[in-house]
Amino acid sequence: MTAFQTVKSLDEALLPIVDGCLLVVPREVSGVPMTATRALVRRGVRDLHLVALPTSSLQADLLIGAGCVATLETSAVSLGEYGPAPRFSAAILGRTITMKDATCPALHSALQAAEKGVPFMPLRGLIGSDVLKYRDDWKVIDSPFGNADPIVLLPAIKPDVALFHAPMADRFGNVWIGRQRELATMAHAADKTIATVEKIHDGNLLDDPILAAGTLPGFYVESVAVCERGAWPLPLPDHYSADGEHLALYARMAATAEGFAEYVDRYVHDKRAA
Amino acid sequence: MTAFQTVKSLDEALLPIVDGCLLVVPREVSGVPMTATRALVRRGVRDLHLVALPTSSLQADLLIGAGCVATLETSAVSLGEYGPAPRFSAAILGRTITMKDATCPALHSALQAAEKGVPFMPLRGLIGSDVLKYRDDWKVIDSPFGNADPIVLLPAIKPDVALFHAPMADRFGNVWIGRQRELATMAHAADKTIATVEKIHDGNLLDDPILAAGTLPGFYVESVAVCERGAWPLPLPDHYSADGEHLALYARMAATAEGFAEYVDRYVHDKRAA
Amino acid sequence: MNATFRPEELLADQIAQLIGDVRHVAVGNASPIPATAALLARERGNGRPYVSLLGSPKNTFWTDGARELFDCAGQGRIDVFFLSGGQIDGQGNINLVSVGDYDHPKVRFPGSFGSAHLYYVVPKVILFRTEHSRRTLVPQVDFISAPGASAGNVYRPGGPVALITNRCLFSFAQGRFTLVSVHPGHTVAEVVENTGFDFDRPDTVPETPPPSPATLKLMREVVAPQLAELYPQFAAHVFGVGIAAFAG
Amino acid sequence: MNATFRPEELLADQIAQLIGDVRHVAVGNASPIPATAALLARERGNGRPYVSLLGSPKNTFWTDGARELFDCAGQGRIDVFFLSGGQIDGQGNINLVSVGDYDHPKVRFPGSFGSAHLYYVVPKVILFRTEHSRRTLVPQVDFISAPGASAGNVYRPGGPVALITNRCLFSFAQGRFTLVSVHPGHTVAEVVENTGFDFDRPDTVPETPPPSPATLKLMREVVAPQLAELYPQFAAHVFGVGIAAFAG
Repeated sequence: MTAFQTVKSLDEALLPIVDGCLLVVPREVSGVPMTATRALVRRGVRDLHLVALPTSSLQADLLIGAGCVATLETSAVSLGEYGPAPRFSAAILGRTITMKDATCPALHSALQAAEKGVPFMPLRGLIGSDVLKYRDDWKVIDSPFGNADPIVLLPAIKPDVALFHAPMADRFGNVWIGRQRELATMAHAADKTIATVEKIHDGNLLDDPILAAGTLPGFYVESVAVCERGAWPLPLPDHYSADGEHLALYARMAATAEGFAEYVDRYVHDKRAA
Repeated sequence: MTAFQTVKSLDEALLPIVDGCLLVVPREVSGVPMTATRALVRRGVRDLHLVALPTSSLQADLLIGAGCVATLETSAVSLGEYGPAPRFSAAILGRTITMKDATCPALHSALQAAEKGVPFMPLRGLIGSDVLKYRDDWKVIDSPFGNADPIVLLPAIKPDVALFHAPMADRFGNVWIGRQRELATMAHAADKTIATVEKIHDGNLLDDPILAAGTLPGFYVESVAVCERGAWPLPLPDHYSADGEHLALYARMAATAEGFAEYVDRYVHDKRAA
Repeated sequence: MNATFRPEELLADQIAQLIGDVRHVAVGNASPIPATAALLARERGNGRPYVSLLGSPKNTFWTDGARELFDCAGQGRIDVFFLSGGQIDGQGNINLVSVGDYDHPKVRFPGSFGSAHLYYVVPKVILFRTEHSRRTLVPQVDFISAPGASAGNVYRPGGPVALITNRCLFSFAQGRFTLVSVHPGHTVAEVVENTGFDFDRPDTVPETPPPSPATLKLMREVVAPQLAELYPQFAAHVFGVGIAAFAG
Repeated sequence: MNATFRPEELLADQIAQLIGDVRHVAVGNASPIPATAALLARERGNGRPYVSLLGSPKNTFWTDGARELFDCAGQGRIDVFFLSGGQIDGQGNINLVSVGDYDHPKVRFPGSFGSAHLYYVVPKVILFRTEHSRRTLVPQVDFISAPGASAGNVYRPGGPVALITNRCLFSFAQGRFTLVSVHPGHTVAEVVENTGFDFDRPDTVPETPPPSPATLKLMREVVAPQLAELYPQFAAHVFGVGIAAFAG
């Protein structure tokens, strides 16, 4: 098999993420591509429709604060034990982004609908909630099975690009994702997939059945870029923990617009820190 | 964590497969529990509603020939290069079983519906086919998204028991399934899961992230029984190939009812062969 | 410290009793007291219930990605879960989204997380809010992340069974809260004063019973070290247990 | 053997041309001639298209279980697939189930496999049947595993584009087959005689062109050894290649 030119420089790998595109990213503990996120902020991407599957923390807050996001679709944004996500909260209160509030399994199902090539997926729950009330794009039907009870249908989410960080990839574009199988669903659902990885694995990940079991095939992968500690200051499962000190620093600085600008200057634009 | 008594003798492990139960088994190349199947024939289980996900070969043919099956739900039964499945064909022509013809992705989706706890899943295709025409349990609605085009809804299949063969398990009931992820879906969908395995892995499969990526958690597993070469004469992926000579022998013997009875005597009831 | 106990220990003991004899308890992120209760129940049950602590690799079995928790709940395989709310009202509705008009909010919370699914399908949802005030326990939430009850034709095998706060324990049934007991050091009058919704109560409201010495011993000596992996600050603060205390 | 060629080589060459310039060709089980064609196309295209040969671990990338093939097709990521039928009719309907009344069949085939989905969603489905007779190519199939065409409001990005047999090649469009060419050694009259359905044909029907020497060389020397992993008997029979011939 020919090795396609999948492994690229980070900036080149990120080119498919154009202004206005529908970008899906994983939750805060599943391999968040923070180095790539900082590169996107530096490049000044605009008007993203950001889907965080199913929640986000620093990544969404940073992109929102830097003015990269037009629409956010997710179930929650929070810095967890470091407090609320300050730029997210400010953007909601200031009405500078469009918010599509969801609930976690709704986003998983909507991505799985795209993965399966069906226009929608049903989901239990939601009936009688204001989450449903404010989602004009979600429909309710009476289930044709059972007692004709109401059930919500969620339209498929088909991202232009899926972007995540993973432990390793090979030169064929195969990416080892381990137990974070929602990353495979994201890739299946998206038109293009970009992965940043800690390192390049020699050989073909699909050749070893044990490794293959945790591998997203390169067939789905547009670009791979190597970013050591590419999730920092967020964790990479089984590899490194969150940098709590830095997250606390972010929470403090991002509490004001001025502090956030200073944070971006120092930790995003200064290449030494990126 | 306490190690529950998950590892049992084969006959004890198979006890939940009672007469009349809804049993789901995997396709011919995903780890078919043939040693377990022969044990079920010896025990004389009756009236199974057998779902083969999404197709079957020797396993369904043997169970049908031995009179264990009342209803078969699958997309195809065939011995592949060894020809048609003779006992399946005879049962259909003789009308001794109820056949629910399906198409492969319909069965995958119906099991995924049960996995997600939703009453149905939509599927593209099927409209205008006789597969759909003969399935009173499948419904067609006009999709509330897009142009109100018709789409099939498949009711969830919730098996009483999922039964399969895998390379290894540990004493906590965790089963390594590798890339055969439909086995996880079967287990998630089923009330109880029974796995036969080639061997017991020392330690906990979930402790190693590389192994964990291919592991079905013991949380879903009722029983594990060790059956070396437990898929024989069918293959176990990455472990052994099909025994073509034996399958050809089966195809020849099972071509007649008498020959099939002799096959069962020799290869099922004779414990040396089982 | 054996003769007395901390408020967190009282709450964890009460929650462990609410959990009851079930197969599987799952605890969301940032929930150290429910996590303590779940681990306590597991110790008492000799490994039953299964306990899943989100965020703890040692205490979660998921291998099918972030969706598995919700699929598992949808399958009916999660018996107990815990939810909180920026606001909780007397009908058991919870609000994790915002205060004020949704389109012009005055306060924004993180979001609904999985509540709009889990609240419906998990048989025993235990509501948990350590700030018991008229700000948090309101007559009517401003945004329903998930409702306390549903119409008869709605698929709803799950829902709230109790609400525990820093002041008291309520049970929940037929769309209303009932005061079950008031924690030591608090009073019924204080509960009424600080609760924004109506609730039922018996003529005599008992005091929440203290954890037994055996329970305290189990919590402090067996549960606390397990907790420290995920909640080191909490374990140190409440139980005086640090990572160093049981490393190696 | 370079001046002549085997019928299988002619068919594989024709199929390779039908495949065209696409990203991904998938080949089902027990389809050695389509597999030969797909591998030939891949060699010519320097690695494009991706070729998935079901049943060949070396030539499939699936890691999400048996459903991934169908999900992949549903995503629009399979451009070409191959289907056959116990019966195929003039409307492009295929029957993989039974002959006679469905409830009282005279002959039973294995079943529809994934056809009732793949036939609808894969843009180019190439029908393939080496037995060209009035028994297999019928006016109307007894059971529609998957229809050749669908009503306008049915989601149908895919469907049949051609039917290749041991005697000839048909194209398929607007719900009808058109005879494109007749293989060397066969005649139009013979095709008419052995086809149970009506089809269109030009006044002059060309002969199917033979594979070029370069194509034959590529098939025999590069493709055949790759094929032998999955189809050892076919590779030995058609190309004289055995596992031993290229082991080590």
